[in-house]
Amino acid sequence: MDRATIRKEDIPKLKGEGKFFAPGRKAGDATAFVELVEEPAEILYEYGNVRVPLKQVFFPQTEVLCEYDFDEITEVPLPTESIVVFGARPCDTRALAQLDAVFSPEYKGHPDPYYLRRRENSVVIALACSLPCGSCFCTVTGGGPADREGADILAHELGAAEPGAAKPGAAGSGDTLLFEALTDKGRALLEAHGELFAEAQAGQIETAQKAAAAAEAKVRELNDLGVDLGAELDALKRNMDPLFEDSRWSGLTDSCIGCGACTYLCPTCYCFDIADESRLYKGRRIRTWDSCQFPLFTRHASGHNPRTNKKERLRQRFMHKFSYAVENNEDVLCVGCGRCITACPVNLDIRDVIRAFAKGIQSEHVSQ
Amino acid sequence: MDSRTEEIRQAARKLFAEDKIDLFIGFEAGTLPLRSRPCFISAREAGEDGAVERLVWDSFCANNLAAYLQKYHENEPNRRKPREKPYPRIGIAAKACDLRSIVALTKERQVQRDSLVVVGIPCRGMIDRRKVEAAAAAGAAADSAGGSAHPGPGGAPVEILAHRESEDGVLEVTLRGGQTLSWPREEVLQACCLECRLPAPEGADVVVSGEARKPGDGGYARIQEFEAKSLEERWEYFRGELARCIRCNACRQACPTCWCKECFAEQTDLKWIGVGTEPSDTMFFQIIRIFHQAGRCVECDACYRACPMGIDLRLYTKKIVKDVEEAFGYLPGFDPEAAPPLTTFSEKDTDSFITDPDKPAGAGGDGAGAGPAGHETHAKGH
Amino acid sequence: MSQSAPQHIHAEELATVEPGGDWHPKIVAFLCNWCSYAGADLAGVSRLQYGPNVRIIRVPCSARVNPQFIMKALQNGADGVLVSGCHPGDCHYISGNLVARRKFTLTKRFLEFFGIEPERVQFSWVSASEGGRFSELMNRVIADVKRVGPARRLVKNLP
Amino acid sequence: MNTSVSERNATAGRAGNPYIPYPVTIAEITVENEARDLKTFKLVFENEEDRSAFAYLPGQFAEVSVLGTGESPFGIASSPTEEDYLLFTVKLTGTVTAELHASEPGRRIGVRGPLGNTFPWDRLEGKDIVIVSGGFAFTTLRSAITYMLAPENRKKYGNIFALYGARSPGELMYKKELAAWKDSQDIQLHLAVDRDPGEPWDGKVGLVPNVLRELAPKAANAIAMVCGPPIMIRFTIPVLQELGFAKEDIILSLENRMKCGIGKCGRCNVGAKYVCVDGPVFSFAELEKLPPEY
Repeated sequence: MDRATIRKEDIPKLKGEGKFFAPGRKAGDATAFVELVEEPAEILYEYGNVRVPLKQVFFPQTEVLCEYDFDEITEVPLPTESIVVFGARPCDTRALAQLDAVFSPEYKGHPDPYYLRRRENSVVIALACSLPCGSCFCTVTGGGPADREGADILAHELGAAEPGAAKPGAAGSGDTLLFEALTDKGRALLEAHGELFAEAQAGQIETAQKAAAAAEAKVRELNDLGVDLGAELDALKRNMDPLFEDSRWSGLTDSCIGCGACTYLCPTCYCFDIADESRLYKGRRIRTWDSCQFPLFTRHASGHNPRTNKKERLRQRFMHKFSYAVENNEDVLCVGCGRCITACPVNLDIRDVIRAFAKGIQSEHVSQ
Repeated sequence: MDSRTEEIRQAARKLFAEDKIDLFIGFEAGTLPLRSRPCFISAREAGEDGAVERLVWDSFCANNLAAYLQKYHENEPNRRKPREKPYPRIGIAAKACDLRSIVALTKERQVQRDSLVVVGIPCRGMIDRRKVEAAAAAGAAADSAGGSAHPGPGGAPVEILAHRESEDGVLEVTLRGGQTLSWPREEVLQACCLECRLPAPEGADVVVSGEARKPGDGGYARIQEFEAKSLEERWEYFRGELARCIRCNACRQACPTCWCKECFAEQTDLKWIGVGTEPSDTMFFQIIRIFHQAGRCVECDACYRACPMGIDLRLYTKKIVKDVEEAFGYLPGFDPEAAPPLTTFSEKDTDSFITDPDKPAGAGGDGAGAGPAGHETHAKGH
Repeated sequence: MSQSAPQHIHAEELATVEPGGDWHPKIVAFLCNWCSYAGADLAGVSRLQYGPNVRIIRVPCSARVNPQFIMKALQNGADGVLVSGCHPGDCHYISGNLVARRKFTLTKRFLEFFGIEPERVQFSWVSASEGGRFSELMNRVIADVKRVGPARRLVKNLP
Repeated sequence: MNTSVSERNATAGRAGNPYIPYPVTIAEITVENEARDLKTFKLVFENEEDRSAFAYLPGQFAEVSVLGTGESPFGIASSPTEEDYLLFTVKLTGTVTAELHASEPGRRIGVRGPLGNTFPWDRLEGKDIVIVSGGFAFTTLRSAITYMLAPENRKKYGNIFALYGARSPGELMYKKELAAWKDSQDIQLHLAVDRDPGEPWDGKVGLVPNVLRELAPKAANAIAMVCGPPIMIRFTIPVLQELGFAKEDIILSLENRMKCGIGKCGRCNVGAKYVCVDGPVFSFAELEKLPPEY
């Protein structure tokens, strides 16, 4: 069974023995902060995207690596619980695929056991995006509102509103979802819960495909940045490196205040710190999210800092995403979710950076 | 757009033409609705077509631009030789709160006032985009029979595609789906603007025309209300808000008067707090961060606006402002001569918080600060 | 529960301790070198009785005490913090304690505003000749802290 | 460029988890200089299987882990031919190094590694070796020299020339080894101090690049390995080029702030290269192509 339909009310029943994550509202936030929460009763269907990206589930902000008492280490057992994620937007699952690559043993020779263990025990159900927002540019980075990468199952809302429909009231009003299993793990989940699913009708599949195509057209219309990064990896590789010395960086980064909102809320940013915290001789070693935007990130103990100012740090963020990752990973480390744009206190916009360099990236391509 | 946009552009043009500044910091149109963003124009760029024309002034110029100045006017106490290059001369479009921050920074020698040309803007208040989003969500829900609005990015309840401000003070927004809603701007202004007691900049070098809004009452009543709550309630509010903190430091970075070169949170020789999200660490950070603003905070709410998680700590910034004013009669204003309250003292300062074993009342109750709650706990103890 | 409050303890465990029962709070006292520390010394030399719960940290002047010290003590599991210096006007450095007084006025009010019990963090003035006052002060603080029970807020949860 | 970590299938940490250090004990602490801010720590593995899992070659580094304080990366100063222990020479700089310097023999600490690439041992075979070093960056070169001078290895390499400079005679490390090498026919060791030391001194006087120019080792069929402070490197490379060394034949070792040491945490990158896995050893030709962020 590769394609099947399920009623929205049955979604919580997909929860296995372990944890279940779905978009929800975190209590007490007047500004509609949405997080993937463990409470399956209140799944949120109407959301542009959740504020905190999916990486949080597999790469939590704080992870205990080990505990110690004086000089005796106690390893913290690797996570064993199974995880089902429902309702991640395809941009977030695409980001997950990129994190998979970084944390895999093939990347630079070592595995990251914490992340990998959680991923092994997880089934990720993406929910195709029918409601792209003004800051969405997934199509520019090689993804799309119904992208399949990184997900085990791609779900479509049947009867969701056409993007930009005159009447917003219809958004997500359908109570049936179409599931497309993309991996063996996805198929296994469908089979394990066979009683919840009905066979998909050809009409339903067509509806889903139409909605996906319409959403994609919508994103392209909203954000045509003059370049298709995903399609031009070779050009990127050749043309980003010389941009390191480009004089425009300082202008593009003048307004940066040096916080880490963009990187912490980025679904693909994975840099971390390792620190000990203890009382007397007893404590734990943790790893936490860290940000290349902080001066301390690269400062040597001697005081020397390879990246002393915010221009260099911001350039690092963009070069990592659009150049270094392409070289190391064969992919752009950006999925176009737009979180860094909306989260930035000074509205520093990654799209401006892409637009500014689009010509330089593309020139070779165009001349061919 | 505010009619004063053109005046600001002219002021900038004139300053560049007369070679009085090397850089102008103002606002330009943002890339998102309900946003304008900081804009930097160098003397070199100013000659180019359309450079100065980027400058705008509207109800979304909320960022406190004073936060950028320290970088240019670095105070170098350990410098042995005199500075070779003079400090860059900077023109800055400043609301009253920006200017108050500039004054605070000047007093602490973080900004060279002589090298600044302040273009003061009598402030009509800035619009709170979170208020607008909430109002739009409510409006959309009430309007469309039975349906709900198209949600926005990052958890916003509604997606606003465009906004328009009329000269007579009405904000109109267009939602995805074509619906339009409008409010008198007074209804969607930031709380800090509604409560602002000093909306007119004093001591600016150039002042653009127009009346500032009527001064507000400072909003201390909100603090008194919170003080009246039980310790438990106050703690729960704090704990609840900070549960969302991701330690991105946006609050600190956006704050114009958080100028330490090395934040206590990042000192490594003596590690004050951990790097993770353990609640006591985030609490420690915020308590001390806000405490460090005693006598500096001008309640511009930059920290609140900057928070990507929507954590609301405005009560605490106001509390520290209120306590400083009540205890020491100091409000960070426009007077560059007024000594910051924690750099000085008076022999008449209060001793009311002191535990005096010779007096029976005892135990820590500083009635002035804790309000009834302090006594309440005390009573509970018996 | 042992004689002294445990160094690392979870909030739930603490809640099981009966306030005012067998539990002995741990109190950190920052004492200025010139007055309060000498006062504590005099209390000892005079064999005045006060609770054994106090860990004294000597500082050159009460103005040396940064609110971060107080926060750090609470984070590390102190049930109470006392800061004491010379009486106003008697500062060895002329005005250190007067500057400190402003800082402490705000600290005291601010911490209470967050929801930290007023008994937890206290400030006082004790001179070098006031051994009796010091022992009374300590007993007062210990009694206050015992009344509000073990610290839970701001204590860092560590293994 | 060299033997990559993955090829040799290193596990880096206990139980296959690269973040968990192997337990080791400080067996001996040697103060290396007059300023007493350089100490060499001799570490002994507690478990035999850890010792054999920790298979390394000169040029690599490891994360030394002091529980409660943290971890710091240090170049391995011992050679794999010294089978029973690891050596790390540590300069007193930050919190971890302070804790190490305050330690006594017998303290149990941790080590994660071996990490990073090695000196290009395949390429070095059959070549003359020119070693240029200044200050305490000599550590991994001590490892390299010890490795090459081991009887089973010596015949693989041609002439070995080593120049090692420091501010003053008291700042030269590894006094015992230096004395042995001075008497050895297998290596031409030259020592230098920056200024006239005002005490009996039979070595050279002058800055390392100048002494190197004066000694002028032959570049033909030779590879140079250079470790030292950035300022020394900057002035040494032109001298080597004058002497005829090609950019590919000048081998350098970088350091950057590190946390994980296994290419994940993202902070030690220089362009697309990570010092912790793609380095720390780079040729000058490789470095020239990278942005100057180190």
